[in-house]
Amino acid sequence: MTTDVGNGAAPAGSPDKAGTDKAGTVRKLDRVVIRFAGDSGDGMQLTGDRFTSEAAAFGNDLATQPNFPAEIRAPQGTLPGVSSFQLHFADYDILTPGDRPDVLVAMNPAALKANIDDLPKGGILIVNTDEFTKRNLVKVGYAADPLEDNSLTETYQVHKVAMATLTIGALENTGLGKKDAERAKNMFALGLLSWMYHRPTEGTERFLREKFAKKPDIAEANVLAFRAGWNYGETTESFAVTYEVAPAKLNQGTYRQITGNTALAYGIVAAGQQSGLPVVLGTYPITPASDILHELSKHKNFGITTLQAEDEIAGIGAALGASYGGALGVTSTSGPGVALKSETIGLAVMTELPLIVIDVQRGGPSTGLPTKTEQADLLQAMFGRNGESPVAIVAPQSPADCFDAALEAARIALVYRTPVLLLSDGAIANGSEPWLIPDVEDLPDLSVTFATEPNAPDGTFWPYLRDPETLARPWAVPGTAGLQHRIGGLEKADGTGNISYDPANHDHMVRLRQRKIDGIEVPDVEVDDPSGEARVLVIGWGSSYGPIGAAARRVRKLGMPVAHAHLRHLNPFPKNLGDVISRYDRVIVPEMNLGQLALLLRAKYLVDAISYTKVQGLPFKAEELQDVLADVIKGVSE
Amino acid sequence: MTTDVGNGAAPAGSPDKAGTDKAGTVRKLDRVVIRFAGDSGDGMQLTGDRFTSEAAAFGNDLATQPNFPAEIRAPQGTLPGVSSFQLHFADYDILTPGDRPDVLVAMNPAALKANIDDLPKGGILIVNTDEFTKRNLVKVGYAADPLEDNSLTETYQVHKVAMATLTIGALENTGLGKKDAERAKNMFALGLLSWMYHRPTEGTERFLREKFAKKPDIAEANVLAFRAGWNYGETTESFAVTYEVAPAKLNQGTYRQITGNTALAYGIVAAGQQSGLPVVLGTYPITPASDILHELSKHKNFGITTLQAEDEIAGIGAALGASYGGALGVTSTSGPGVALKSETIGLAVMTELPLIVIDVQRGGPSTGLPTKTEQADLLQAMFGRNGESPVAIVAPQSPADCFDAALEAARIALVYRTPVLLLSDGAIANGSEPWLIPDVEDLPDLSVTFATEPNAPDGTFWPYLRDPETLARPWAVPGTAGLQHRIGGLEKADGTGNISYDPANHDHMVRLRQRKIDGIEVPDVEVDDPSGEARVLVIGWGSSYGPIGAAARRVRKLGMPVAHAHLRHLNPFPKNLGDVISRYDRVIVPEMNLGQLALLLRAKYLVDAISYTKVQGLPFKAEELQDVLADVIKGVSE
Amino acid sequence: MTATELGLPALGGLVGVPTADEPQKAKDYKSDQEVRWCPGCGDYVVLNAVQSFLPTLGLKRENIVFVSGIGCSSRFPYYMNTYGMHSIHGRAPAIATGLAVARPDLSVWVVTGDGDALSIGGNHLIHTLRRNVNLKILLFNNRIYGLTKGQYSPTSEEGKVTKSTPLGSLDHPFNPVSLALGAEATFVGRAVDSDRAGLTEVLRQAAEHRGSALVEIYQNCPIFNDGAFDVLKDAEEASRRIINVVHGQPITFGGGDYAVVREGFGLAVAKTADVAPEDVVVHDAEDLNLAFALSRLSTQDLQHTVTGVFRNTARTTYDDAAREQVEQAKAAKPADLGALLHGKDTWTVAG
Amino acid sequence: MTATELGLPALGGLVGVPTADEPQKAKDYKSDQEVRWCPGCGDYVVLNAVQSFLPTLGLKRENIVFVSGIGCSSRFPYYMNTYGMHSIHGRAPAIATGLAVARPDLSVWVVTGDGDALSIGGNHLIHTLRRNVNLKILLFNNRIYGLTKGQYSPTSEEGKVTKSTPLGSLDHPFNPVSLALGAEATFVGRAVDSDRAGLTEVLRQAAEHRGSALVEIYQNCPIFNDGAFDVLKDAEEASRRIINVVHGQPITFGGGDYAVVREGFGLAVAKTADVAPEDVVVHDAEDLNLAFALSRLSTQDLQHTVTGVFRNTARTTYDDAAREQVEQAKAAKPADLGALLHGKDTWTVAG
Ligand SMILES: Cc1ncc(C[n+]2csc(CCOP(=O)(O)OP(=O)(O)O)c2C)c(N)n1
Ligand SMILES: Cc1ncc(C[n+]2csc(CCOP(=O)(O)OP(=O)(O)O)c2C)c(N)n1
Ligand code: SF4
Ligand code: SF4
Ligand SMILES: [Mg+2]
Ligand SMILES: [Mg+2]
Repeated sequence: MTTDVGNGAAPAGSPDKAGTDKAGTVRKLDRVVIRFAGDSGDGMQLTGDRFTSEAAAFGNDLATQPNFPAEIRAPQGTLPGVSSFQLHFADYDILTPGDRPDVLVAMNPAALKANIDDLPKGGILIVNTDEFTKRNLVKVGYAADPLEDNSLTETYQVHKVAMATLTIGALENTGLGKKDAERAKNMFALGLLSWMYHRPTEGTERFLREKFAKKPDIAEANVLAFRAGWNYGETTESFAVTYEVAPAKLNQGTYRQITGNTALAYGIVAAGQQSGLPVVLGTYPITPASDILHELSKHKNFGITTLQAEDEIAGIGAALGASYGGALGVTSTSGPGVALKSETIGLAVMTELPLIVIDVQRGGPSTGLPTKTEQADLLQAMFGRNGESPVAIVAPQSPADCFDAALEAARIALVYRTPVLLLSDGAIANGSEPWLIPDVEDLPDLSVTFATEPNAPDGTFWPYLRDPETLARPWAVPGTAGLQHRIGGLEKADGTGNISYDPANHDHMVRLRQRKIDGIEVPDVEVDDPSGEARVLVIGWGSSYGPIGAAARRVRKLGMPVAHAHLRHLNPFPKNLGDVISRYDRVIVPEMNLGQLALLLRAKYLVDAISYTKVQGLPFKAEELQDVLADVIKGVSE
Repeated sequence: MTTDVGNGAAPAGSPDKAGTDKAGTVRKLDRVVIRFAGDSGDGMQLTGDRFTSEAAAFGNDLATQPNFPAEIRAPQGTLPGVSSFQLHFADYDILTPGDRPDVLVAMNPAALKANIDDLPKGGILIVNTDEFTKRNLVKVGYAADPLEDNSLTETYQVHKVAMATLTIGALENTGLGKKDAERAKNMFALGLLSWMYHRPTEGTERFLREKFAKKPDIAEANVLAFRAGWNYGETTESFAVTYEVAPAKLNQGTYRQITGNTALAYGIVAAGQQSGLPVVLGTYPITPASDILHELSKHKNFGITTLQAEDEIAGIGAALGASYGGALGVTSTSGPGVALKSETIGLAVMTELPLIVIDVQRGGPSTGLPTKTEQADLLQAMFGRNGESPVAIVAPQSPADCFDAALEAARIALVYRTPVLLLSDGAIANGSEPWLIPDVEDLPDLSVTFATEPNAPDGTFWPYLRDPETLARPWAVPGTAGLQHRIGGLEKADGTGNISYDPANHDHMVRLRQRKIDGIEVPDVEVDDPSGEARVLVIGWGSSYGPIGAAARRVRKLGMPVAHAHLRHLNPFPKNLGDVISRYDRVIVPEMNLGQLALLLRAKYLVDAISYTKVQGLPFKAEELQDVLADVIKGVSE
Repeated sequence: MTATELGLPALGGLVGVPTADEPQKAKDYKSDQEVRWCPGCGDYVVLNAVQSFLPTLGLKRENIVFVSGIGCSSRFPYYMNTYGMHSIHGRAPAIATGLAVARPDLSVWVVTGDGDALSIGGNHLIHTLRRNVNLKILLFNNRIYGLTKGQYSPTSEEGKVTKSTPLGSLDHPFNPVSLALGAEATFVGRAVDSDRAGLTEVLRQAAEHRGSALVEIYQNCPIFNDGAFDVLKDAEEASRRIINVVHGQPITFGGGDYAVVREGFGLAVAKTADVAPEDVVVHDAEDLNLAFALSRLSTQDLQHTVTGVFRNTARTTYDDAAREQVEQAKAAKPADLGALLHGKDTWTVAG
Repeated sequence: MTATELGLPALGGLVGVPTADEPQKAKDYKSDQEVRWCPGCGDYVVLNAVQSFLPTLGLKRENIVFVSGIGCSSRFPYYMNTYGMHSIHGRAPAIATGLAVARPDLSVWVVTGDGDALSIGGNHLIHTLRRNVNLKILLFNNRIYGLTKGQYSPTSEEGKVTKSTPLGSLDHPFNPVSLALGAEATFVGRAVDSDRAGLTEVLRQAAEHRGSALVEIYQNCPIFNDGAFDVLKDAEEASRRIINVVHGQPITFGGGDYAVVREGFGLAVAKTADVAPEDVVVHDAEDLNLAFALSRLSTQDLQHTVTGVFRNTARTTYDDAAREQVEQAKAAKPADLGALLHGKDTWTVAG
């Protein structure tokens, strides 16, 4: 379970398992990272998805990372048009989609150029030679054909395959035109890779037949191409070695593959079911959050209404209005949308209504890098509103974890009658991993009680008379006789909820709202320190869980103990966090921003936390964090 | 100059100057605080303003604080309808409008009820008895007439004056109807107070004649009422003592009275003149910022365009568009408006254009307390945008200082091509004080140079090729031949400014934008520690300058040294701030929020700063801060 | 399936809202909060009219909600003994949309001002109208920003001198009725604050209409724009200026002395005596082009002011359609959470 | 003083913008940036049309600015060798307003999409139109959100199945022309991407118009809404559907076979042979009611689609008036900063 010692430079995964290594033989690997790269029209996402499904069905643990071009359809064959899909599968539990590919499949010169630098020395490179025309080479700035000189073969194990030609050949008798036939070349690539890694094939064939059920000839063509790829591997001599990655010893249960956005949407569906409330999603499309809307709009049968509003402000307004009416109001967006929603979040803070605000973070500032990932909205979530306007903040740590994080956000919103900012990001939104599907019976009970009776000493209803424990105010929904009341954005008198300009009341309410959020019950943070001897603590939050966890494993393997604490709750912090921090000589906080969590930790705990930051629109690599951690640990021991 | 030892409880100012104290005699005071309070229709603001002008003309130093009702016209005679004006005048330089009144003028029962708790024991209370009818008393919840029992006379020096009756009497022969005549009763009050404090009268008479130039009978009536008040003091026996407050020894020069919003507007006008640029204010009305729009709209002759847009987003959009065109773009708002503008501020960060964003802070969160003051938008200004989106932040410390702060904001915006957040607040926006009018010749030169030539090695124009010192990019305005370029919200390649999805470039640019802001040259913070022996440092920002400064004087008078540093620059901090902080045993940060500056200081300097906070919608009182500082100082010496 | 196919256009505006067991009085609708408008403010009369009108609907008070933005007029909800939200500037239609979608059993009213609805909130307003959300929107048009103490608004006349426009405003104003009609509104009416009967009639039709009903109410602000509508309040002037339209009736006014006739593609006013009876335009609230022409007959200077219901036409409401989609989805497929979580492609790891 | 009194309505749209010394070619307007729309995207044809059209204006290129929001269409400025800003979603009209007010010597163009202009940016659009800011607004209407990969937009047809509406959309769409007319637009035109001549003609009139000119361009998105306007591109279908209007000309189409006639307060289509020549409506771009009726003749299902210039009328522009106020103020009172700072009430403390 703790064998994730990557040495990215080793060809085709780390050969640290028994296995013969000669021509025609099978080599056993513990893990492999494959990257499919091609033009956005080449179907790389589908290809990757299918390989992933097969790996999952086979029982490997895995994690994936798609990489879309920023343009919808950049001109064919250009660098901006390259689309890729990376998957990491292993015989043990892994944490990331892998730093670098062991195998790169490049469908055209652009894909080669854009990805080759990531392939470590000795890695396997499979190229579709058909696209290496002069025109295509020029398009991406290759003066000469890189397949012609020795530059590549000296560094990598290069396999040149005329995939298009071979696919067209295989489909000759189907009656399909050349152009249509050629389109199936991604299935050829998939077949070849499936052969190389001893993957099962039935699933893919079934899938293709279902997908193209309405166009049986296309279905058949794809199946044929897939088989042709497989057979090409089997019959040609070029591939001397094939590889096996055994199933992982995962926890018992039923699994599925899931992306972060889907898991998050399911979490919202589950929150609706577990609370017994209808869900109203008021939202406006924005990358990389739109898929949450797309997914939820498919599940109206769960009492979910999805409202695509005229803008972000209307989206959150509708969600808040629905919450006022007794529904679970949810809004989803990315950073620029949060900026627009901030005034309404403030209104939700003042009216103390449940509300879930999903921010799938992307590269900023401004429009920034819309298709890339970042964690730079934490301080916006904390402070991005006028006045003292505290909200709860929750962050998922991996694609599958989005499900639990959404349920947790719903719990806090419903129990404490507060907006909750749920900070996902582009990496986990689009990334996927196996998910141990929970038993519905084990999901938390989120049922709520609406106010039905007057609650005040004078026999009237006071909308701001609080639960002494949670400090939540009663949720009295319109339609409840006798509880008519008015709420709004002006300061409220404690208890009655009437408008109050009283100075002392304002001070009291400002502190009360803060205390309510500070008092939210959140689980203690757990520290992962297998040896118990760590003197360095690494603290992370959100999607960096994978790379930090993997890096921690690596340095431990090298004999350097390190403790890892990962925060799901950014506001309030877990109660034990101060204690935890004080137990270590050094605290390091890696973030995909300029040190936002570090700032909060420094301010709150006066700890001289080291902030390690990278803001490249890309997840951390385990490798780089390994070095960073090792340096800090060495610094402490010296 | 350092005699501000208030003992709020002393009647009619502190009698610590020579002066006889017996019937019919004149007592010399060093300072007095008067509060006029009445119904919003009673003209209290005008009354206060006039007294202020006379005090100013007389040569006192002074500071004022109006207090408006939240409603436009709350029902007459009600508590929410009370309007008041407090002014503090002295024979030395003072820092605040005063904690509590020495004299309270109450024009009706509501004004009495709303203000009496602020009058210290022994204070002078002057009441207009005519309004103490049963109906009016009931309206504000007085069971019995407080003027009838002894409750007031036991505690205060009460003067009951039938001001309305006396005014009507005085105007009997003017032909004015009773209702119109009665309206002049505020001038009666002014006359009485002017007599009590030996104020000159000509100015007020001249003022009234000018103000009502078109209605000479009304002018005359007001003058008569004013004189009647004066004569009432002179001829009745009730006022045994009158008071004198000598002129203050202020710095040489010409002074005027000015409110913060006016000074800020003038600062913007001056910035336009000193930079030679047209100014475009794109804005949307909101309390308490609207007066900046009102003021600037009067000064189009300075090349100022004021554009009242459809909302805050359009307002800042227009300002940014104008900046792009080579004007000085300015937008003005309060906290909720900043929330709405945040996305566009992000665009300004990315496009690196000069922009001044004025936030006249008010009570929050949400609509909050719109007419009250607060300093709770600092963290919103710092962090209220998606992504890493640094901006400069500047704050004025007093009404008159708004002028300099606006010029400073303009300097930074123009030199560094960046949005600057200018954080004023309700207290200084509406408060006023004497302003030593600067010589226009001494104002800073803010002239800018637009790009006119290609700048890149390849002979083309690169809009993101920076000045190596300021890191500012060239400002190439449309209309400049040969410099056509495109900017926008997507990440830019360093130098060329072309869209770039390159990971390393993004990281580089994120840090570069941060470095540009961090590198802004700002003056070192000065520390006020007359004895040089302080071990405690109090750090403030914005409008708390007055009360903190006054409190510091007080504790020093009590023999306790304390150092005061007040920050004009909140981002970046002055370079010497860390050093300054490290010289003291204890740092205390009083703020009208829950500790926002304290959080930044703690995070940056890891100093265990004590955060003293009050969020009542009211400025600090020097008195309370005196106690707070004294406690901390004692704690350190123990 | 289109929204229209989802049906329901024949429903009344209040179907689904529970009715009260006992008759109600105006005072039942008065909350315990002190009314805090300036003396003489037109908002008082509108408040009274609404409080007198609502009992006639016979709905349960607790099933009525007033949602407002920010502005003097937006304080309205505080004074109603119903549910209410005084939200933020311009956003009431958005918030009310979410509420209306979530709760078919509520009668949801939006109260807004000319600044709130047409300046900052213009986009939400026009989208609400095109969606035809079942909301009644009372737009208090005093042609000024009252709460912020007197800046010009998007309905102020050109050249208006206000605090923010000492040299006169430059913007050409909106005609709220034209704007609403251009934005696909299914119901648009107008009334003058002082005309209780006219206002009540428009409110009645608005309440009965299923869908968005925009009611523009000319409202006097005695403090910052006093007398803006005085010419409509002087009986004699009003008779020459106010053109009250009633569906199916010939459009005459001034005690029948004047009539509205066609002129080109628009409308003009004529002496009834001078025109043939068949040339007098008969109002048809279903006819959008006529409604638009009527909206242009009303001029900003109040030379002529059309009141009554300009347009009243049936179209499926967004909220009905949205609920119908949910109901159909529920009927088509049970809400099996376990099945959803499992999806199609799972694998099992044995213990 | 009203804006109208400030004058200037007789100026052409480009007066004040410096003209080029040399004749220009389309390629002068092509920037060095690679065009990155999907193959076959309608945006290409519009780009080409604009690049071919602009040289005919003979303006200095550096005095032309393209401001856009966010969307596929909003990438337009990158491809123009002029000044440009690719701003944020929906806000281009606001930003362009500030620019136009500040700079009378620029020709400012806004490029926007149906989502950018009508969804998030709806409010800025209608306010820009009522103010009549001298901007040319090109609204690329593909009836879909392209950049975010295929959600329905405010112009999508009811019931549309998209990524965000798997059961069909529920919103009744805007008719952008009706909306603009209801918002007091002084110039509204429409063209189809593929019709270069028609588009160019509308652009020409828009450029000449002093004030806001909204040009709706039906644009095909082959990826997410392919063929949305195909019926207008098939020559035969088009002849039955496209009604191109020209000011002062009788409105006929289909090679003269069909004509537009009055029907009630609106318009209808008839066989030309069946109607008297004097019954054929003559287009008058000054007539708002006619323009509105024409906008309703165009139906969402493209049964009939009016193209050309619906409305073109003169009204003082906001930016001219704003500058005029500044100029008048300057002329009336020198900019004496010292005097301003001193004000009326000063006192002097001697040294
Ligand atoms: C975001 C925001 N911007 C501005 C304001 C200030 N504001 C409050 S009400 C108002 C306009 C009020 O005008 P209108 O809607 O016509 O209402 P009235 O007061 O005239 O009834 C403005 C600008 C605010 N409260 N919030
Ligand atoms: C504040 C904000 N919200 C949402 C988005 C995401 N977004 C970008 S473009 C777009 C809609 C594009 O549609 P349209 O304007 O029709 O342009 P098209 O791509 O079809 O040309 C959306 C929703 C964004 N960039 N910013
Ligand atoms: S300011 Fe005008 S609109 Fe507002 S309450 Fe007063 S009178 Fe009414
Ligand atoms: S998605 Fe559609 S609109 Fe966008 S570039 Fe592609 S074809 Fe054009
Ligand atoms: Mg108004
Ligand atoms: Mg579109």
